[in-house]
Amino acid sequence: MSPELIIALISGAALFGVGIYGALSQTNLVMIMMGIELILAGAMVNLVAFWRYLHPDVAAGQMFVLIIMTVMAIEMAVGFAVAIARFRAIGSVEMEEATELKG
Amino acid sequence: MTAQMFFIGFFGLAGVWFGIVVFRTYSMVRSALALLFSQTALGAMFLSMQAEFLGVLQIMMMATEMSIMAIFMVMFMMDPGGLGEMDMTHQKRLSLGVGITAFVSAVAVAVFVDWGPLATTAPDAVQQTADLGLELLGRSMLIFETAGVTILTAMIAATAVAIQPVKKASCHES
Amino acid sequence: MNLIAIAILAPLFTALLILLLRRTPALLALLGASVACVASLMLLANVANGINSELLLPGLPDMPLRLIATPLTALLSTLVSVIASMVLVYAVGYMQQDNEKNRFFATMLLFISAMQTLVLAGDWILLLSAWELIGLSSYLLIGFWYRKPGVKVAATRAFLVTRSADLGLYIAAFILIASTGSSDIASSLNTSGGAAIAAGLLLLVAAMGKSAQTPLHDWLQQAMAGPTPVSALLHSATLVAAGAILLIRTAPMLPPEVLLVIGIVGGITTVVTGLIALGESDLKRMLAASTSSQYGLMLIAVGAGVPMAALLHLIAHAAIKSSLFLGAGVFQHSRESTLLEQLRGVGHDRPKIFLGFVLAALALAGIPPLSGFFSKDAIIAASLNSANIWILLPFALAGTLLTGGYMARALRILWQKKGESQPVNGLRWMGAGLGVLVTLAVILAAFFPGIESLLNFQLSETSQITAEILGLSAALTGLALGWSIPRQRLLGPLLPWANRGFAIAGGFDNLMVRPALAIAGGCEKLERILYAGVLATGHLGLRLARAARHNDEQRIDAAIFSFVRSTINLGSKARKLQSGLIHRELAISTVASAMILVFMLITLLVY
Amino acid sequence: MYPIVSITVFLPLLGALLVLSMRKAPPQAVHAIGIITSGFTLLGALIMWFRGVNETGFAQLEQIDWMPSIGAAYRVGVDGISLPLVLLTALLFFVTFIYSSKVRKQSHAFVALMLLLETASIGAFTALDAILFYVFFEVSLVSMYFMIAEWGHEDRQRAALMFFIYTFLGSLPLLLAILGLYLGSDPHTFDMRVWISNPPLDGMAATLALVAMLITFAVKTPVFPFHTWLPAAHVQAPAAGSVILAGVMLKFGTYGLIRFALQMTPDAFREAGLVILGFGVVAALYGAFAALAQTDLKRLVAYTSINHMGYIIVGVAIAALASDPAIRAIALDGSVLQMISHGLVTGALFLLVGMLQDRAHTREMDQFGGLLKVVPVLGWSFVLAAFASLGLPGLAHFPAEFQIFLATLQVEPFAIIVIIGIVITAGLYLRAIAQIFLGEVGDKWTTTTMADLSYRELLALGPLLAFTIVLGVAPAWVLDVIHKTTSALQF
Amino acid sequence: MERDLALLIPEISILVTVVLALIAEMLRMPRTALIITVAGLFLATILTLSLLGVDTTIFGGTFRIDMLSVWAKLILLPASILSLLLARAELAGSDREGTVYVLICLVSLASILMAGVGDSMLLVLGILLSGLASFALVAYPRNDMATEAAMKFFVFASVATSVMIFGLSYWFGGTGSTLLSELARLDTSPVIAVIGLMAVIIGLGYKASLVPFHFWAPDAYEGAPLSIAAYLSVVPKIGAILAFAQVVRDIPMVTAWPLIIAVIAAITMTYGYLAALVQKNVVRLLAYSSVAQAGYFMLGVVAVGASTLALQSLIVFSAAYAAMNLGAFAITMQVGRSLDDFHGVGRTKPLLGVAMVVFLLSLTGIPPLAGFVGKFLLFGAAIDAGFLWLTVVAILNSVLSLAVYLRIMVPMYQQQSKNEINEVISAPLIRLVWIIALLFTVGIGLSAQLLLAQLS
Repeated sequence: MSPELIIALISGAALFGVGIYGALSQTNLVMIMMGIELILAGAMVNLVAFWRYLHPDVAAGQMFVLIIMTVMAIEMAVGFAVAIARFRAIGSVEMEEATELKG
Repeated sequence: MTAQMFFIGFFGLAGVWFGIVVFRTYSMVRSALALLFSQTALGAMFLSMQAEFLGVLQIMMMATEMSIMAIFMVMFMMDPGGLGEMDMTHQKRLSLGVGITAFVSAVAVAVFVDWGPLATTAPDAVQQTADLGLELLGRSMLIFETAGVTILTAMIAATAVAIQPVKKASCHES
Repeated sequence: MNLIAIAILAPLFTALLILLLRRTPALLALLGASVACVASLMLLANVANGINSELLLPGLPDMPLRLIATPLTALLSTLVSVIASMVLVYAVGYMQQDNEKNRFFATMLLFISAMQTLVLAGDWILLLSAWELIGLSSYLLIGFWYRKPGVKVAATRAFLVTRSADLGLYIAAFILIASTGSSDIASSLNTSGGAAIAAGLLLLVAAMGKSAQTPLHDWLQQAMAGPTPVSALLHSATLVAAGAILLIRTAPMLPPEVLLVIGIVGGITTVVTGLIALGESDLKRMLAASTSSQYGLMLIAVGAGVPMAALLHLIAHAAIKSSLFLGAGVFQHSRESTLLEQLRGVGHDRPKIFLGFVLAALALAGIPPLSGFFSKDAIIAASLNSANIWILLPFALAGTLLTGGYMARALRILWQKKGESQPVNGLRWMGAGLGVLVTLAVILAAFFPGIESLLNFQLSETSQITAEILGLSAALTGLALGWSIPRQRLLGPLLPWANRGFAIAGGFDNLMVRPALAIAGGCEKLERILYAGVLATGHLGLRLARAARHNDEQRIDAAIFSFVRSTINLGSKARKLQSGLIHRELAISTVASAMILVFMLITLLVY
Repeated sequence: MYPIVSITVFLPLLGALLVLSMRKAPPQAVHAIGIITSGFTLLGALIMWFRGVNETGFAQLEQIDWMPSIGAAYRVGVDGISLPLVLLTALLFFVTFIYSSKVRKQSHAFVALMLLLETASIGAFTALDAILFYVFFEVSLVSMYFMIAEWGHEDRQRAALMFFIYTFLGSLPLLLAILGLYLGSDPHTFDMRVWISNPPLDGMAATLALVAMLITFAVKTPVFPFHTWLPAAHVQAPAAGSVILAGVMLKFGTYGLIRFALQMTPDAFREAGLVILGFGVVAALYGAFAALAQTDLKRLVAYTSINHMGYIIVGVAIAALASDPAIRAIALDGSVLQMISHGLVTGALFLLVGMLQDRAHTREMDQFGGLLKVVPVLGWSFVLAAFASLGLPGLAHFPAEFQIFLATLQVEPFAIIVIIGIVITAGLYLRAIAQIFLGEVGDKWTTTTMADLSYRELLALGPLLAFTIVLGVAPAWVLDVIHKTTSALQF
Repeated sequence: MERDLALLIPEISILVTVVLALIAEMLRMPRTALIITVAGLFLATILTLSLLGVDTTIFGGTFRIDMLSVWAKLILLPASILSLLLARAELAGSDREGTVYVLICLVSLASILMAGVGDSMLLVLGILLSGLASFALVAYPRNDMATEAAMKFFVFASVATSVMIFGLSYWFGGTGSTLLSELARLDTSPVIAVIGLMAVIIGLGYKASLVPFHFWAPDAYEGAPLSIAAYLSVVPKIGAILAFAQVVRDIPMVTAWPLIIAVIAAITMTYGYLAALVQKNVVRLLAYSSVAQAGYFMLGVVAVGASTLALQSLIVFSAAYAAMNLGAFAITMQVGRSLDDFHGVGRTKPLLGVAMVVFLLSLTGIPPLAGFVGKFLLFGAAIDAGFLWLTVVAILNSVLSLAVYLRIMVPMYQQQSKNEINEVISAPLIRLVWIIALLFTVGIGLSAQLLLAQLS
């Protein structure tokens, strides 16, 4: 039982934790997006590790990573778009100021 | 304690560390850069895990992506330099708790689950890429296509959202 | 065409005819009644020649309705129809002024046909139906002048008391049907044992209700609110008679215990109501009380195990009491009142009528050779021969004595002193009806042997003489006392009590009405509580609704609100979760999913 | 052999569509359509009546596949228990249409709704498929809700809501029970005939299903203490609504009690028999006493409904407890006949109350007095109906109650105390008559001229009273039909 | 490969439609775009009919063509067409109107992909794709509320998606494949299965707006144009729920997944109706009601594999739900967003009133309407699968739901009509939509067999 996998997974877990923290704690849309990026990064690390140490012959693993990269990019793009729209609307992307809809 | 293990550990640590830095600075630009480094470190980590293709791709993509982000900050955010040192966080304690719990449980899974025998050797880079290509155009073609459609959608959506509304205004609400 | 059917349907159809044509009611009524009369006489003739007929009608599944013509039933039906027709003849005159003759005669005819059904009924269901129907028609008749004060109470009271007593008949019928498996009366007469006792007592209850036996006697006096012919019919041959008839018909199955009870009830009644009659200050009410008393005597006879004696007295009493009432009716018309005070000396103005009245009175008191004498005498003889002589005989004698007493008193008051009366129109009709009935009252005794042979029954000759002596002496003493001594002296302390009708425990009111109303009140309260409880929500809604009646929406919201009063708070709580602060909501989701994960892992371990 | 049952069921629906289609038509025309349609429906019911029922099982079956893959089908048919109810329903709707032909408020909607209600009611009685039954059951609920909410009196919205929520709540357990029976039956089917011929559930499951069904039908019947919606609904409902509600919809409860509870979970029912009997007795007596305490005439009639329906419960419970089939038949005959007579008599009474209210604009009894003089026909009709309702022989209720009590005494003698009810009802009706019709004419009515019954009202009232008498004098013609089925029942 | 593509005809035709519509939009021809999209989706529906009865997988199990996915197409595409019409009615004349149609088509595409998902990657992409387009749709008016709604939606969605991806990565680790059909291997290592399942619950839970992942839904619906809200409450939701059915199908029983889903279902129903009970705004009310309805759907999901009724019930209820929910929203569009707007509508517009009542009663589950048949089957399935308690909860909730819907129904039939119906938006299309919806709501109720016959 060699530790590489474990190490990789742990770092993936760490990224995940950090990402969650960021997504929950940040008040700013863009910062939240960064947290999301980190979560996804954690997922990538996991996948690469799994691919490398468990199923090196299954290309689907790499495929998945590829997909995740796409997802990251896309999330970014749309996220920014939303941010811009929001910014145009009220001049800020602070979460705290988005309280019109509730109840 | 092989070199591989060391590199993995190192880059992993680096990635995580920069990841943490992202949320410890008051300056968005700095956060963006920190994120960039973190992602790059991960790319390096992939490389050290013999996933050449993915590693390189990661580094390239993230580099571009993060620079875009930085520019975006400068364009839109108030006080991108974080000179005001204003705190941009809330419910910190709870978030911290959640984050740590997530981390711990993930680690627990990583450690306690029996992952079975480890594969020692990975196919070499060429082989990998070939496999990946076959995968892409074979079984996963639909997925690949869907990804493409998704990107298309992202473009449409992004433009639709981001574009300045013409002031003849939509009739809804008003 | 079956005679039984005619006897019943003739009056019914004429009643309908009257309601349809709405003219010449009196004529039609007489017609119908006489047809019925003829029919029942022919029935009597048939059975006399030993031809018993029976009529089966479809009723409940496996329980056909049957009408039978046996000597007994035929005899009774004859009695009913004869008396009824005479009363109708009288009524033609009596009701001349009334402008609702149609209703009156129609109801009378309905009454008659119901009574015919009752006496001719051969199975319990039909008997029960007829039993209730005469209740109905008497209700309608007593309430005939429904606009006069007090009438509605009287009518309601009459129906209610009898109806409550009828429960006895219901249950008795159920028991008998259940025990014999058939609704045929004849076949249920040979039941015995517990069923017989239970049924017998229940029948007694029913009879007490109808025949106004103590303690259910006070409705009868109130029933005087109706027109006089009605009273005449009620008291002589129909409603009140029904009770006695029931017992006479079921006598064969009654075990000794029950007989004893019947005897005692009858005895008590005859004395109590006799005293009431003595204390009465209103002629018709007095007659009413006397009716109860006489039926008490009949019950004594039944109790003594000689139902035939009761039957004879029933027949005699029918003729006598109807003539008395009819006479009273005339007096009433001539003085516009029935109070004895007002009627003083009315006998002088209406000598013929008064003569009839006197004859009837003496007959009732039991003076030979009038019919009453023989029937009473039969009863006393029966009580002499019975096992419980020491219980029954004193009652019988007391009853006779009292009868003499109050009749004498009445006669005296009616004769003394002169007063002036106004002319009465329709007197001819009244006189006709009355005349026939009085004659009957006088000569009826002549038929008794015929009746006895018809029912092939022999009144025991033993102690005949003693009975006659006892009865006669009792009657004479009664007359003497009643004539000579005013009631205050006679009754002394009893008087006020008697005037209150010996309302045992407040009578019907306290026994039945008040408890029922109390329970009803209780239910109503419970109802409120239920509303408060089961639909507390609903009520809250109502209150909120009242608060916001001006605004329908709020009002409905209030109703809804009340419907989910408890859940709504949850609702708003749920709403609070929806803070609109995305990070908080995210946090909730994350924590929740963490909990879910834990839950899943636990189930995993359990698995 | 044309499908007369289905025709009878859906004829009113067609009428409703017709009415809705011609929005411009004047009210008179609309009402005419209503009357004619219901008239033809009545005709159909009569044809059904003359086609009669079988010795065993159901007659005049009509079946079309609906959802064969889940064993649900459109199945209708009648037996001795449902056929009289169908006839009653058709008759009641017919007279109701005649009576309410004066309604001018949104007459289109009114007639359409009534016709829909008629389809639902007849459908519920003829349905032989559980889903179909439930469908009709609920539809009737909804249409009645709108009936009350739209054409009711002062506080109608709330009353309607009460009614709807209460009965809807009540109807959900039935759904559970139906599902249970469905899953219990093998092969899965919603065919009620199958469920009846060999009950799918037993043991605990059966008991649970029974309890569920009992809740539903107890609310519907209604049985104390689930009855509280009834007075509210009745007081607020329009006369037509009350007639249908009391005359037809209450019967769903008792009909369901026999058809579902008794026939589909017989053993469980027998075990619970005493409890149900108890409920019946309490309901009957409670209803009578509560009615005695009322001052509002309509409430009074409503409560007597509870009393009469209580007798039915008693009868059914007795039928379940009875071991001797003959007695069981007697009890069931009584119960079913009681449904019919209650429909006729209470229908008539509610009509009369409605007429009275139209004239006097009040229902408080002490406000009246001596009206017999003012409106003799109305008065005498009321007297007749009232005496029928208090179970006078020769009128509709007597044979029914007689049989119920007879069976009761033989099976559970103690339960005979319900018979007290007939005295109480006698008392309260006599009091009502005395207060309203006897005595001196209340000065309030001497001044205001009060018209006696119009021809329309007579036409509406006549049939009911006539049938009341016919049924009382010669119950045989109905009882034979009922008896044919009840005597063949074995469970 | 050709076979696989042949089986993908509907999806491909939608894609083509999208492209064409996009071109039309670029040429500033919104009406054409509308026509193209409507025609295209219709064509796709027709093409799907040829797939009825096919039960296979394509691209090595990536995508499943089975009863569920085929019927998903047959239900979702017409629903999308109706939504397009609604959108037209509401947004006609606004700038870049055509994009809306394009995005709607894309969301529909994503939804039907989800409904046939056979591979976790496809799942991810499906959710993402429908999400992206949805943000744009919600943000379309780009005013304060809309952008806020979009932003919340976005944050919630992307967090949920990322977490799901992270969890799914473990499935790959466990099975060495991204195929769902391989999940059976996990019965030896249930922990991984559970983590993955959790991930799926989060990801799909947010799409199907199950409690506790529903928070975005009411805000998004309220902020978005009504037509979009109607669309989002129907098409992506049903897609996600069917995806749920596709996924849990393969999860090994060791994880006792039915239990947890049952719990979530119970919570969802109750919470949804409780929250709906206190809403003053009809849109939010309907939003919460659709949350609760998702809970009802879960009854079918729970029974997947355990009961033959499960899939049938899911499909029937999907159809029913699509019809009645769209109908209800359409009428809300015509009447107004506030409860007060509904005052006396039943009197001023009888037919509309009847229609609304039918929709609401159907949502409550009153026979003989579509909602009843659907719920009835769902209950049957749940009981069959041994979840009696869940069924009881569901039935109790129907009572609650009655209260909720009565809050709209009752004022409709009250005396005074507070304000006239706002005729601002062009009514005819909306009327057309709710009339069609009405026909389906009643039709499915009466002739459910037409569906069931195909399904059994």
